Amino acid sequence: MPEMKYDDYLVKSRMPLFWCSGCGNGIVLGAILRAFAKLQLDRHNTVVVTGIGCWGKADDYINTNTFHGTHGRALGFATGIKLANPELKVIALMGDGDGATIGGNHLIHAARRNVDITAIVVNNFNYGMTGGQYSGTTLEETYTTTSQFGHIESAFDLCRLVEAAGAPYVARSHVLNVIQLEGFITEAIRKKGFSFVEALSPCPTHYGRHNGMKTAPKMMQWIKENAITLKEAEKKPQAEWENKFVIGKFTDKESVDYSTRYEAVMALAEASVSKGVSEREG
Amino acid sequence: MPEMKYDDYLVKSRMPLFWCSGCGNGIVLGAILRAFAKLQLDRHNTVVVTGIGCWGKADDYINTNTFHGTHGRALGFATGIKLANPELKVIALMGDGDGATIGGNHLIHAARRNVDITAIVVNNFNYGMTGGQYSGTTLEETYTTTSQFGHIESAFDLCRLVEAAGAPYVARSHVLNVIQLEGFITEAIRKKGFSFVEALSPCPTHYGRHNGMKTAPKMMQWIKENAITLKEAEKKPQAEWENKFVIGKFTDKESVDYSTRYEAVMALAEASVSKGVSEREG
Amino acid sequence: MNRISVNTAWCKGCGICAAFCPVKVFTQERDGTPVPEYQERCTGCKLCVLRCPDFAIQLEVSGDEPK
Amino acid sequence: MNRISVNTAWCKGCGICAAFCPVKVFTQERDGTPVPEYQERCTGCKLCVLRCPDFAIQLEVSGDEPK
Amino acid sequence: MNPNNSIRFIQGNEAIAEGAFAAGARFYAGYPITPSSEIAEISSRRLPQLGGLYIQMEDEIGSIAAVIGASASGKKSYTATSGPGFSLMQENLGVAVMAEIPCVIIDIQRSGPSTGLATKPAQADVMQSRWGTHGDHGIIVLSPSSVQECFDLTITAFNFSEKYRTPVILLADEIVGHMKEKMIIRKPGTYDVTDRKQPACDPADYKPFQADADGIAPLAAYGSRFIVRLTGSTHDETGFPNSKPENADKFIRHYTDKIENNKDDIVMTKEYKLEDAEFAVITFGCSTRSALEAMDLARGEGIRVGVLQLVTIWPFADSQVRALCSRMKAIIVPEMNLGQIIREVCRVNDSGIPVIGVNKVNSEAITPFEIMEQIREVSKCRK
Amino acid sequence: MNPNNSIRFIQGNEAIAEGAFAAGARFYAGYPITPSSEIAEISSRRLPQLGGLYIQMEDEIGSIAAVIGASASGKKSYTATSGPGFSLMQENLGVAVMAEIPCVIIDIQRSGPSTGLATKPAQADVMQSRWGTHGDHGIIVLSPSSVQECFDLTITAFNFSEKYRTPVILLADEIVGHMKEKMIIRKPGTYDVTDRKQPACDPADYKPFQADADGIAPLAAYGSRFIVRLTGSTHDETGFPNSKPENADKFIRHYTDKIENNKDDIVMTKEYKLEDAEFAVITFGCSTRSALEAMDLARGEGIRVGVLQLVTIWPFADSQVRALCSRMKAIIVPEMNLGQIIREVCRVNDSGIPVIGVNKVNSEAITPFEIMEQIREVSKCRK
Amino acid sequence: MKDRWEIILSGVGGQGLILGGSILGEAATVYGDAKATLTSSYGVETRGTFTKSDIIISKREIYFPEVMKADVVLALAQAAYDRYAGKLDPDCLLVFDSGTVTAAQNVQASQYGHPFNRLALELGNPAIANIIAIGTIVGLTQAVAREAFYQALEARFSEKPKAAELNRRAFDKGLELAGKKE
Amino acid sequence: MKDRWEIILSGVGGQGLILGGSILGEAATVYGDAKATLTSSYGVETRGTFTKSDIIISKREIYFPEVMKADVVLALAQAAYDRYAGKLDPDCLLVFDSGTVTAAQNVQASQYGHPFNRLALELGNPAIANIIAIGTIVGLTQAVAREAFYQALEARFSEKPKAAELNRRAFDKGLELAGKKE
Ligand SMILES: Cc1ncc(C[n+]2csc(CCOP(=O)(O)OP(=O)(O)O)c2C)c(N)n1
Ligand SMILES: Cc1ncc(C[n+]2csc(CCOP(=O)(O)OP(=O)(O)O)c2C)c(N)n1
Ligand code: SF4
Ligand code: SF4
Ligand code: SF4
Ligand code: SF4
Ligand code: SF4
Ligand code: SF4
Ligand SMILES: [Mg+2]
Ligand SMILES: [Mg+2]
Repeated sequence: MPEMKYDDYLVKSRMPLFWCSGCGNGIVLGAILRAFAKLQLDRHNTVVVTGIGCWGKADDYINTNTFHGTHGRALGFATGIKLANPELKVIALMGDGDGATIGGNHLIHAARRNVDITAIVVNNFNYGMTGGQYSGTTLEETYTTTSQFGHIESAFDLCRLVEAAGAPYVARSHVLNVIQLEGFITEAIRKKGFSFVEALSPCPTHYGRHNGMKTAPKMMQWIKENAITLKEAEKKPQAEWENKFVIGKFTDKESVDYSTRYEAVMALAEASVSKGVSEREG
Repeated sequence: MPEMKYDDYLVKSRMPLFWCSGCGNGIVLGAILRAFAKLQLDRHNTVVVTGIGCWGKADDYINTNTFHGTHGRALGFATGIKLANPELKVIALMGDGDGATIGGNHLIHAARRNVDITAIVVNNFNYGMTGGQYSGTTLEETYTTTSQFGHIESAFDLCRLVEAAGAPYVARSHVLNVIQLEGFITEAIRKKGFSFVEALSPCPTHYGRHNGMKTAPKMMQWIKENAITLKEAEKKPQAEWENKFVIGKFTDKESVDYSTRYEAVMALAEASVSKGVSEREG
Repeated sequence: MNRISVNTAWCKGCGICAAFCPVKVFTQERDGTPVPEYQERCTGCKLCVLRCPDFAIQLEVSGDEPK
Repeated sequence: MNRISVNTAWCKGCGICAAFCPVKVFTQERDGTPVPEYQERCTGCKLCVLRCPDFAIQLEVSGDEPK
Repeated sequence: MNPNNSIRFIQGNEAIAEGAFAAGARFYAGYPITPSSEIAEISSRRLPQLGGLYIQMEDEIGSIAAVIGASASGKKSYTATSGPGFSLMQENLGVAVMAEIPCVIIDIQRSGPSTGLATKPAQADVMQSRWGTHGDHGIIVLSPSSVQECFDLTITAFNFSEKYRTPVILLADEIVGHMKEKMIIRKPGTYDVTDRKQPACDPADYKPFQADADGIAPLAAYGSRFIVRLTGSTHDETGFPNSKPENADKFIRHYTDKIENNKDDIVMTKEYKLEDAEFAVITFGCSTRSALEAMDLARGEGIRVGVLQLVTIWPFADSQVRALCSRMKAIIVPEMNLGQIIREVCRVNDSGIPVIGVNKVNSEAITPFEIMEQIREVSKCRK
Repeated sequence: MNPNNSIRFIQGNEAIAEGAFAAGARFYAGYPITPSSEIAEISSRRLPQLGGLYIQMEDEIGSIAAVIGASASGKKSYTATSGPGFSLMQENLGVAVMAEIPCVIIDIQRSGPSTGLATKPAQADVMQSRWGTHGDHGIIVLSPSSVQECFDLTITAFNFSEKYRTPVILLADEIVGHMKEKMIIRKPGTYDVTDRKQPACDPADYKPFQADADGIAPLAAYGSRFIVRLTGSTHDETGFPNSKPENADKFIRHYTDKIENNKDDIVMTKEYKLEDAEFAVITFGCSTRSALEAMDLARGEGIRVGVLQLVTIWPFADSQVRALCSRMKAIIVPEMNLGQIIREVCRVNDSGIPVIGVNKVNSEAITPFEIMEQIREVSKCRK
Repeated sequence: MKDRWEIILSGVGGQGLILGGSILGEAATVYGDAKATLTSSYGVETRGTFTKSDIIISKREIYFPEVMKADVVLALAQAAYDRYAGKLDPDCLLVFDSGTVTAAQNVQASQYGHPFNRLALELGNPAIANIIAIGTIVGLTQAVAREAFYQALEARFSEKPKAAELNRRAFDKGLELAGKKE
Repeated sequence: MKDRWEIILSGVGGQGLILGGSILGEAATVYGDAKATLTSSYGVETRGTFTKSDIIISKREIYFPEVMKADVVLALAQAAYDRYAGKLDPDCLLVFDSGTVTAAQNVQASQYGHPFNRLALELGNPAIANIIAIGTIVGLTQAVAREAFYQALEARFSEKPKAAELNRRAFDKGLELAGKKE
């Protein structure tokens, strides 16, 4: 295979991107494609699975195999894709609404099962595609088209949640830190087992506009100013960072992935065949 | 109102209970009814919402208001019930399949939103009602009717998950520790905000039978032997308890519940009326 | 002496009361039905009552009001 | 000197490149299109390339192979 | 204040929200989806102003669950969605049927199946709205063709829902939902508002599924003097489970019968120039507008065409359509789908007259000309 | 070894699982539900023995998603459920339609709606199986009436699914699913197994939705030499989104046409004693057994009755039923629901003969006597 | 010989009636040349409560798989006996557990009461009462050939020779009882 | 006077055409005594790409809400102009932005080109090009009464007097242009 450069994975014929001016999605897309190039992924053995949302349209620009299913269900499809052919590299791209609001259950169960999938959630704090309503990661007291008097719910700390669900690799960065982000994504794809990367990203069109940050640079600046590294956070009392975006790698542990464990099942099952199948009562 | 004794909440006409001999559900039911009596809940202002499963049939024996909906959705119904009338005490009873497998997303989102509901999950490590298949809390390497070669998935640590999702009250006990369990349930119901109690409980008919514990006492003994208190666990290195059932109260913190927060929305909304409604573009 | 009675219409003979009574008050019949054979040992701890999954045990602690 | 070129067919004038260039190489036109006005300052850090959400910036670092 | 303040130029979606407020709805739980999201957004602003509650749930399953729960707590409740979300709601729609809980579900149809074309119109959820949830049941489905009907039929939807203790579906489409049009926001008092029947009995005697002579059981709210047991499992009058065959038979039939037996009240149609017509167009929703335009075009050419608009889609207007078939030379059924309502027309077409569909699924409205073409065709054959 | 080893006395559910294995299915994702769980349990034991994979997902939504995904990776895949789970699968069923991904969904019908009576039979998901997901689409639904048909039709379901690149539903019921009966496990080689068409073109030219002359596009698997783009959004041949009206029109029609145009192949019926019959019973699934017994009873009384069993329920056997109506004096349609198939019979009954339903929803099987009663009734009137 | 037998096996949950019916069905179909169907009333609420299976064995095609007119009823519990005893025709055989069931007076069917449960205990395992009873039914009806039943038992317990032997003895015991009207 | 006007407002996303159409509709219905409908082509893919609204103003009932035969077409961008210019009847008015659109030769419709965008900038805000253009359309057609349009503007910007004033000036500017064929 000739060496792949990052833009060899890009569907140039569909450029310019569909996303709004300043939308962070393109930055995350770039980071992913560079990670693909770094890992020299074979397009034929790679499947990008997306949900529905602005970020969910990322597959339109990636020329590997793709699956674009329903809102919230990317990890369901991805699980089938991966387990039916464990040789595949499967990357699921989901929005915060997609991956963590409607799709929250698939997220925690995929993490628990440790299926070898890389989940990349672009958290832009709202439903971009449908016009900027609040999602499970919308911050308290901020404004969206459906929290016009200020949002009263707490936002998920997605990394903490996915970690608690059992994922062996969990990291968070933001699009301004694009080099770090690319690094996390590369590690995550390399990781055998369920890996999760959250990318904080601007949606200037909706979340930004409703919260006094009409431009992408403003919203990126805001993310940066409210971020703290995991290392720094660990040194300080919780009260000083609990309302900040903690940036860093939360987990990176060893854990045998689902497909590998299933090999044991197959071995035992095969052994049982010779013993004969005893009928069970329904 | 005359003083209510625990069995004043019991639907005696439907006894004996539908559950199998030795099923732990009855013990949890008793603990709940005693907690009701301790708190002298008004039957008319109390709504018990159940899912579908063996434990989901608990409402058949409780003479408060009840709602018995669909598998996994108890917290969805409960959220509507509570928010439409914040005066109600709403208690959701769910199995591990019901509340944490199919219903996992509603669980974490209800916890995040901090709706004032008490969720009591009876974790018997499998789907009792449908004949003992594995659930999201089935332990690795154990046997069920659908993991006949040994289960290869990790089980959720439900308390850790719900805590990570933001719940202000989280506790776990087991049916042998019935007094502690009753105490947690009482505290949880009293708590304003989302409270979560997990009760580890035997399903001798299925999980027990498939794992060499045909009788309830055996399975209860097994739970006990594999349990460690939170206090003890905190003193020891993680490796020593991470495969044990940690028993205790994980969280009990202050956090304003959803209905109270919504009052602020209503106040702002009312104020905005006087200013006139400006039309928005669709 | 505390008086223990078992509602056999509700009891399912699971053996929990017998297995976990701290002072082994119960024996069991063939079908599991508990018999408070050694009632005199009973400390009145009520654990059997609380743990019976079928609301089948009544305990009258001597001196107590019947509950 | 490093050579910066902007693909105006892809650029949407978001201003990210300009706002975050560490050495303020860019000015912007009225519609946001970036102009590498002070190309001579460019350190070749490539952050603008990496952060451009629209794959619109090409950078030729002097001495480097064109990428 | 503007003296004309009750005249508005607004979107169908906005009129639906206004209709809900006017009907007394005070609880919305939903999950945004194009092309229905405006209903959510308006509700999120207006409900708290009215003392009501807006909540976005984690998905459509939770949304309809919360709507059902809130209704059980006594609040008139609703949600709005489109195809993908409507599909997700199907299981819990069955709970509302089985536990007989009033609520209104608004489906703003878009081009599908699956994710399809989110911003484009269709009328392809007609059969789904009747049969989407498993098991036997009856359901009421109303379909507006104008912004005014969006307002009026939303009120009617709540009224039917409360009157018959049943979920009601307002089946609109992207065209009607997003179109702006002149309409009148009716003032309170100028339209009927129905509230669910409350029990009159002693609380000790209350059975939440014990029907009165009219076939409908009073529904007390949680928190009232009555103890209310509600369930989606097969139950008897008390709300306790009951698996006796005669009980299952009674209740399963009841869910259909309470609607079928009240067709006189529920089935609404509008007739246009049918008196002297030789050909009829049977239509509903946005296609009504194309049909009416085509009717005028045809009459301009001397072809006597009339239009029957199915305002109520389900239960189907069997007798009205059957009677119409017996009077017409041919019937044309335009639909933005591949033929759903036409199946029903054929079912009751005892007269064997030609029934011709004009089916368009390219995500664009059926034009009056397309209907006109068919009218010309049949009028030629039949002359 | 027992020489009769291919004769078994097993449950319908077990036969379905065996049929899946025989058809080459090697991936099951599901969520247990009565009365289908035996299919899951048997699959969990047998699939790993066959080198396949069994997984329980967190719900039915994830289950059908995983099934679709696995099929895209080239494995024949299936799931089994019942009403509540089938309702939850509706949204993603649309993905399988839209992305044209073969898979088999087994619905073992139980008494509903909603949670209903989990262990009791019904035949009330007939219309749902056709119309449950939003938007226009075609679908193939087969319904077994015996344990042997459970096995045989499961193989056929996979074959149709692969041949037409479409989801196929096996609509059984609790009676057939749980009944044990004598049946033959056919040996490999004695039945046809269809595998999806693979592209023959250069990988650079492959378009996953480019149909061949037969109307079906070859489907390469992920991981093959071909790049495969699959989507539930409106797309063109390449799998990229395309919102042009003519494209939407083309593909939406395609999903229905590829099934309607192949009705000759897909629609299967069985005829019993129809040659000399004056009255016909049209039936499907478990009710077929009651109908056949009633047929014999009736013939014992000298009434010439025949039976038409709809093996394929959808697409509906329009022409067969229409022709039958034109030959009979009356038709009887027994169903364990309040009248679903009968609507279709009426739709194509151009002859205007009486069509009478025998509808039972008390969760018990329709007895032969109940059908017999109606036969006697119509034979009286018509004599 | 009748060429169609409609048999009801009734009792309470846990008595192994479905298992017994299955073996009977296997004997008839896999090891005999008859057709057979077995249907059972399942119910979430049948744990320890009334349960029944209908087994039909016939030389001809079996359409409706539920018993329309019973030829044999087995009642292993009082609740089961009470449900059927009064409704049976004179040509029906009513086989019941005489140890746990109190027989009624005006029953038209021919009654065959044996203490199946006690006999099972005597044979060493209370769980084989079902097989003894089925042995009796087979003895009375010849609905399946003995040899076929032995084969079915053997196949089912192929990995558990002890259980096979026990069940075989139970079946023989039942055959022996057949004819002995108590 | 015509009693029915079918108007297409076209351009690219973000030009405020729906807003303009809405105000026109309000003027016709809330502040006039006509009927009106407004439909717009929405699309996920229309960010910054072609977009159009159909507005119909009529004294009679309006059934089909899409333009069947355009009386007026506004084209604020080249893509929009190109889509329509060739297809219009001679009695149609084609109003376009002469600053950004290059007019075609063989167009049958009466063309009215004005540099709306530039004029808007001159008035101080590029976002009001839509209102100037609509002013021109109103001036050319009298489809709604000026007074009604003023009222509609006022109501819409009731809380923003500055914006109201600006929009009013834009509208007046448009009226003024009407008739001046460039
Ligand atoms: C079942 C279903 N519900 C709702 C929608 C509508 N919908 C499409 S995208 C989206 C939200 C997108 O938000 P997010 O996932 O955060 O992605 P973003 O657009 O912000 O990148 C919604 C609600 C849908 N397509 N399907
Ligand atoms: C949508 C749906 N899927 C599946 C089922 C079948 N079902 C009923 S209860 C149950 C599992 C019960 O397990 P759990 O919640 O742990 O409760 P338990 O019976 O163990 O108390 C399942 C899968 C259902 N009723 N609805
Ligand atoms: S709406 Fe927000 S998330 Fe969507 S493309 Fe625009 S900026 Fe990005
Ligand atoms: S199956 Fe398990 S959970 Fe269900 S009642 Fe029996 S013991 Fe309890
Ligand atoms: S614990 Fe209760 S049910 Fe169990 S044996 Fe004792 S009394 Fe009986
Ligand atoms: S009260 Fe305590 S000591 Fe007495 S029998 Fe019960 S468990 Fe034993
Ligand atoms: S970051 Fe990219 S898109 Fe944005 S202004 Fe710069 S070159 Fe243009
Ligand atoms: S490479 Fe770095 S220094 Fe040069 S223009 Fe880009 S951001 Fe500025
Ligand atoms: Mg988002
Ligand atoms: Mg459980």
